[in-house]
Amino acid sequence: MTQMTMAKALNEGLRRALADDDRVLIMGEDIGKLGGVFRITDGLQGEFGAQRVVDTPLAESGIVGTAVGLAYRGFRPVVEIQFDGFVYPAFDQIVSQVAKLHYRTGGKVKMPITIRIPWAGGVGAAEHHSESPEAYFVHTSGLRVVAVSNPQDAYTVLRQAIASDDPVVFFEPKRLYHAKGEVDLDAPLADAAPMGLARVVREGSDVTILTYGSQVQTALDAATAAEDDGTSIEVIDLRSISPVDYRTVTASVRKTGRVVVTHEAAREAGVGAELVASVTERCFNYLEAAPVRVTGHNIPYPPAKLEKFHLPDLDRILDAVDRVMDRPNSLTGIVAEGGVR
Amino acid sequence: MTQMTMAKALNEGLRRALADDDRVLIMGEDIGKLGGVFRITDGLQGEFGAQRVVDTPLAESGIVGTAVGLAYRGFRPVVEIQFDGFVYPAFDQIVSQVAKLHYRTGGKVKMPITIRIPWAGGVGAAEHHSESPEAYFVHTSGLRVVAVSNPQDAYTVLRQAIASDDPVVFFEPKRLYHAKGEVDLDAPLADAAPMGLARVVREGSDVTILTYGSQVQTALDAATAAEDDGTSIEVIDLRSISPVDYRTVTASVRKTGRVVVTHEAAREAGVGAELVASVTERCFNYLEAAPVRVTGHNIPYPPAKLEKFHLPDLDRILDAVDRVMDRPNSLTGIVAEGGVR
Amino acid sequence: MVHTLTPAADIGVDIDDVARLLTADGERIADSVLDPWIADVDAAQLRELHREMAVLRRIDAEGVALQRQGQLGLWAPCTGQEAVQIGTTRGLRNDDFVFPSYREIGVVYARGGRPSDFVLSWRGEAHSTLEPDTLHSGVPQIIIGAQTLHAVGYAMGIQRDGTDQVSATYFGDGASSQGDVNEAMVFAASFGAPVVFVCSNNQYAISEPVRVQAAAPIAGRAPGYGIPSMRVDGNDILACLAAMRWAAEHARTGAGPAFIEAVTYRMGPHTTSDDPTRYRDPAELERWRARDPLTRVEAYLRAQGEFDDEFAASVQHSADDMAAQVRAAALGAVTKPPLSVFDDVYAEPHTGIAEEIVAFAAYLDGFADAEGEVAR
Amino acid sequence: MVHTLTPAADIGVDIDDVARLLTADGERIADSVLDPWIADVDAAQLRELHREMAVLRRIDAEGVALQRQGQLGLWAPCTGQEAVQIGTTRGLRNDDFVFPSYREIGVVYARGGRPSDFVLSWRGEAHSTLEPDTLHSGVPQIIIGAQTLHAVGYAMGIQRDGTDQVSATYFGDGASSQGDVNEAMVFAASFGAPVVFVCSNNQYAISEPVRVQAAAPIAGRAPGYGIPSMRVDGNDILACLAAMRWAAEHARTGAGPAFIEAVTYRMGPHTTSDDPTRYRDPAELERWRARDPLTRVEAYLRAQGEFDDEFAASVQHSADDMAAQVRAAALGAVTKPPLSVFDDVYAEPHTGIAEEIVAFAAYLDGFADAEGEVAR
Ligand SMILES: Cc1ncc(C[n+]2csc(CCOP(=O)(O)OP(=O)(O)O)c2C)c(N)n1
Ligand SMILES: Cc1ncc(C[n+]2csc(CCOP(=O)(O)OP(=O)(O)O)c2C)c(N)n1
Ligand SMILES: [Mg+2]
Ligand SMILES: [Mg+2]
Repeated sequence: MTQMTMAKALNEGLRRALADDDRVLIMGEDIGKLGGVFRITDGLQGEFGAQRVVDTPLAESGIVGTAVGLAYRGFRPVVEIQFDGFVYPAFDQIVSQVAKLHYRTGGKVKMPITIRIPWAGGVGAAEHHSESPEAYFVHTSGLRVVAVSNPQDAYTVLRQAIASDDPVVFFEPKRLYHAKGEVDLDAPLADAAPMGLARVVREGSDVTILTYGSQVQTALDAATAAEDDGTSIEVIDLRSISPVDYRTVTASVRKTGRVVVTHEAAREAGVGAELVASVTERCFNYLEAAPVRVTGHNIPYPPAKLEKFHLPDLDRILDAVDRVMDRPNSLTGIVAEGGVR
Repeated sequence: MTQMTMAKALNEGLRRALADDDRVLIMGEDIGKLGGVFRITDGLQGEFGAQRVVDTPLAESGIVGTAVGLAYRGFRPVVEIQFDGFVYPAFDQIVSQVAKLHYRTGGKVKMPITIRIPWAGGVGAAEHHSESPEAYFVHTSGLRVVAVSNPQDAYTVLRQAIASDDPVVFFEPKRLYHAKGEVDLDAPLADAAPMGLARVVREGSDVTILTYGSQVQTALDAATAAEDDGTSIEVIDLRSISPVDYRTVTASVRKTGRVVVTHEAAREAGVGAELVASVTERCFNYLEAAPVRVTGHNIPYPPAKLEKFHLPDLDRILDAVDRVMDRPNSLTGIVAEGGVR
Repeated sequence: MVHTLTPAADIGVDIDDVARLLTADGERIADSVLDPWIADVDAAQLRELHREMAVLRRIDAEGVALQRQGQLGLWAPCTGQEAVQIGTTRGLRNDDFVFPSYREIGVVYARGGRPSDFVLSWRGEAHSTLEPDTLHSGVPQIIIGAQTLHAVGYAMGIQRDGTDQVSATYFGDGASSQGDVNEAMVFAASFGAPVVFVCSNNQYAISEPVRVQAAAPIAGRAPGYGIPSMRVDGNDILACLAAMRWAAEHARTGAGPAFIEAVTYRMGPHTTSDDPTRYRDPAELERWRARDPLTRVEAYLRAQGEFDDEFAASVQHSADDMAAQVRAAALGAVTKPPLSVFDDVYAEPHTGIAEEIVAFAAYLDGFADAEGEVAR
Repeated sequence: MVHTLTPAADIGVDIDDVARLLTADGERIADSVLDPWIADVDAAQLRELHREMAVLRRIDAEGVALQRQGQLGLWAPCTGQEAVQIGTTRGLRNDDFVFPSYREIGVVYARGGRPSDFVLSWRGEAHSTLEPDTLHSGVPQIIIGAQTLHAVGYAMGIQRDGTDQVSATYFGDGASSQGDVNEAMVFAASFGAPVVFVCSNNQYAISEPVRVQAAAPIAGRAPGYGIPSMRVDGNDILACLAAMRWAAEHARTGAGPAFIEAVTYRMGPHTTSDDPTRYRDPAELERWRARDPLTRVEAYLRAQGEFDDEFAASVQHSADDMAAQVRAAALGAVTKPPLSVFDDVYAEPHTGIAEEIVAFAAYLDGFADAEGEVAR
């Protein structure tokens, strides 16, 4: 076990994947000499050469499209999209090609492509640098979508994603790049929990919070704070947001009967909508209250100085806990009046 | 009132918009001489000239991107995407520019762009020609998203979309292009129901079906069939899927207590997820059963010969009605066993 | 470099400003650049190229007929484009890898595609049936231009594997407007990837004439990216073969990508759903009919005494035989069972799909017939 | 047209293969193409151009300083690129419309941008503050290349309005790889739109040298699309001014789009978050320091006796004054209230946003302070 940042854990995960399988290669903007704008690929070009750690022209559709061609030839490309907001130019190649080629070819062509995306807000960044586009990919059949919340998962799940024969969109909360944690670099991958499994990161009996990525820590903080009021909160880190591990989720919800879902992305047709809908479908008779979503507003990501009013923080989660616990909360008067959530 | 197809109604809507406002122009592939592959723009170039009905190069990002520039200059571009599956190359311009520029400029630049998309399946088409991408746009703050189900709405809502100062993604179910209905071409636009309003297309008391686009007719057929069993179904044509008219929706759900949502798009993080989540949040105490979604599977659109096994048809809706009515249904044994929906 | 650069003259309809070896009348003319590349092609070889073009034309006719008879949902005819499809493919080695578009039936045929590969996807039985590993071909692409990047990526893979293969990608004049095609040229040039771009400029993107896409010759774009290019008569199979040999050799020997614009014509509609009379002058069609890729080869061979009735009959036989096989493949198609829609969404087990299969199977079970038989 | 086209020679670091009027040492040299376009520029005008470059450099320094002091979240320095930014903008009319990228601070400045326009967005107070209608400028674009299409669309609007304005778009060498930029050239050429493309080739896209993007001169791409282009010394304000006058006139008179590649250098880091020592040779920086766009104008004017200490002091004063205003704009910024995040998501009333505002306002009300005051 070594103490390291998530950035370092990702770097080690890539190094290991490159070392273990010579069909793995990494492509992206500025990932070579510079080691990526977040230094996730630091040192890898020096170690593995420019043929395997490839600085590409500045064109995301080109990056993903050439990765498709490399996959056709049996490579396992790991693509870095420099920031969340720059994945959209590659959307067509991802949705129409990466996600569908295995299906379109009747399984004759595999697309073991990992698309790494430094992700989401909370770091005071400029426009287009704090997007949470995960729902677009979750809605796209043929992709797997994961989000990591700690260095150990960053290391392990990244390696699992690269080893998967399916395309995986891999979200890295940039807010946590410098957060440290213990990482076991030597544990055999075969022993690790499968990529699709959720993890109960805190047990509790009153409310289940479903979340992923950097919101896991916020949810844990909320759970700690709620303890003071005597509210016992179970926090589930979904890890895989497509597919979702509903075995773990429903077990928890059947126990608590109350659900809060939180993510940074806009609420409308977000991952939270799917979680609430699925939980309601699967656990209706166990629910004591309507599941509540605590999410970014339905607005474009606001300017950095205002992002704190957009991000679902500890207080907003606690307010949601009050809602599912049928305690007085911010909407108490309002819900009664009309249709407002 | 005139009897006409939806294709003709759309054509008349465009003609009227071009005639009423000389800042309106239409752009797309093959929309000029050919009149569009579906003939929606038939005759318009002859009538209004090639400056206002513009055959563009074959590049969707280019079409939407130049529409943004035209909007900067005060035009109201109406863009035709030839088929649903070809909107993805324009995704970046839509999500990062069309949806956000009004916000990014603090309201100083308006984006009154209408993006028309011939949409969805059921017509035996080739790959990429039967996509239902609406959830991507619903999840994108800054856009309005509408879907029409009949010639009158096609005519009226299209004109409203073009007249709106906000960008509107306008879905046209290609399966209904040749379906006929009464259209009043002369009713003043000001008298029409606002674009955002849902419509109860059939009243009922036992179950509410929420839907849009071509599924409206399927839902109506299901409602008729269910009548024989003595089940009274209310069908709501949402018309606007972002924002959704929750006043109309909740009024219905509070009455029936049972909800079925249906659309062709894949279920996972689709519009149905949002509808189920919102309805559950807003009407939890009125719900007699978990809302059920009847959607396309979570798969890429299948080959034409198999599409009937993908599309949510009358039988699948009736099965869902059985589920929300707590009657024996296809999942009866299975739900008991484990986590499966 | 001269610091002020001006475009080449407008091509518009200047379809004769091309490299050519066989005129429309079947006269063999000299071209110092192209000649060396086909020096070995004798009459016997040329006859076989003619046969392949004739078979392809027959496949195309059969496809149209099958569509008219309701056996296929759609067909995208390639008649008129036989020379570029067969000629360029024959300029490649079998282990080179091609990335065609939907219209390159001739490329798939020349790679060894089975009759079913031509029709089952248009019939809607499967998205694609061909065997990429056997044919060394990607799936024919419908998303305009997307495959060009795949070809570049594949070529980058060849570089990494250190083999002397090349990849080749086919796309249309309309496709040349897509950002992906231009990104493909950027990547190819940047990495010096062994890829050949073949733009089949058939004068139309559905209804739009090429001048909507290009104010200058499409072949003129490549050099701006650092890619040498050639503009050839796409109805001249010798020129197409020579151009591909030049381009493939360029790529194969490590000199990087090359680009071919083949000037040709789509004699039929865009697809069987299209009505070209809405946008095309019949006189134009007639002008192009006079430039037919097959007749000029026949005329040339006849003049050499290398094309007799016996050979004509043999070609006819090959075409008839193929047509029968294509028809049989279409008529004999067996639609897959309902649950097959879930096949191959993922390569590895997937809990979501597993659940869906359980649920949909249970649903289908509700439709048991009188004997209790269930189709799923 | 010759049917076989070969690329122009590799540019790599051939930064001297450009059109130029003022050498790095301040010597005025002749260029028959460019000379006529700046025949009217006298010493007085050149002095003002120098002043603007000096002020811009000072804005840039102030931006960096404010970022270092924690007043701005980020800054994208433009030092080294003053000549292309000021020179080309001054080659436009005020009613022409520009579409800059994030690094074109000088374009916004030359269009009359306010001090707050330079800093408030980098401070994170607003996505953009500038007044498009007053400045005739789009918002500085961060999505690489996207603005080039906006400029083409705007130019299509100009055509429809029948005015003699032009639009101009700025983008980098890295941006030249994006599909959007190439689609922009396709559309511009197809419609003959009055738009000028200005590629500021500052040798780097963050850490990647231009050869990753381009195996041939970027200016060489445009002619392939039918667009005339020019490659100029981007550190020579006279050449930049002349090139834009040529290009704008070309566009204004209905001859269609034009393209300028300005060869320059980003003297600073990509942004204040970047560490160029990881990828850039200090010697390269020194070589470019010798090509400074300001010193050469000063040297030229001094040699003419047109630059004295009094003028230097006056420039210094202008720069100091601007720096003070920029600083004041940053320090005086007032962050908007929480509920402002909902402003302008839509132009028209929206039931969803209306509900969100009610809910979030109620939520914020829960945080009333001791006096019952609520910030929202
Ligand atoms: C991204 C995308 N946009 C639009 C279409 C619809 N479409 C199919 S074929 C076609 C024209 C293609 O023209 P060209 O590239 O010249 O090829 P050709 O059909 O002439 O062989 C269009 C617009 C598509 N398939 N994909
Ligand atoms: C679509 C997109 N991809 C990636 C980025 C990240 N990024 C910002 S600036 C930059 C380099 C741009 O280089 P260039 O076009 O040469 O402009 P310069 O910064 O040199 O002025 C990159 C990769 C982005 N902003 N947008
Ligand atoms: Mg074509
Ligand atoms: Mg640059």
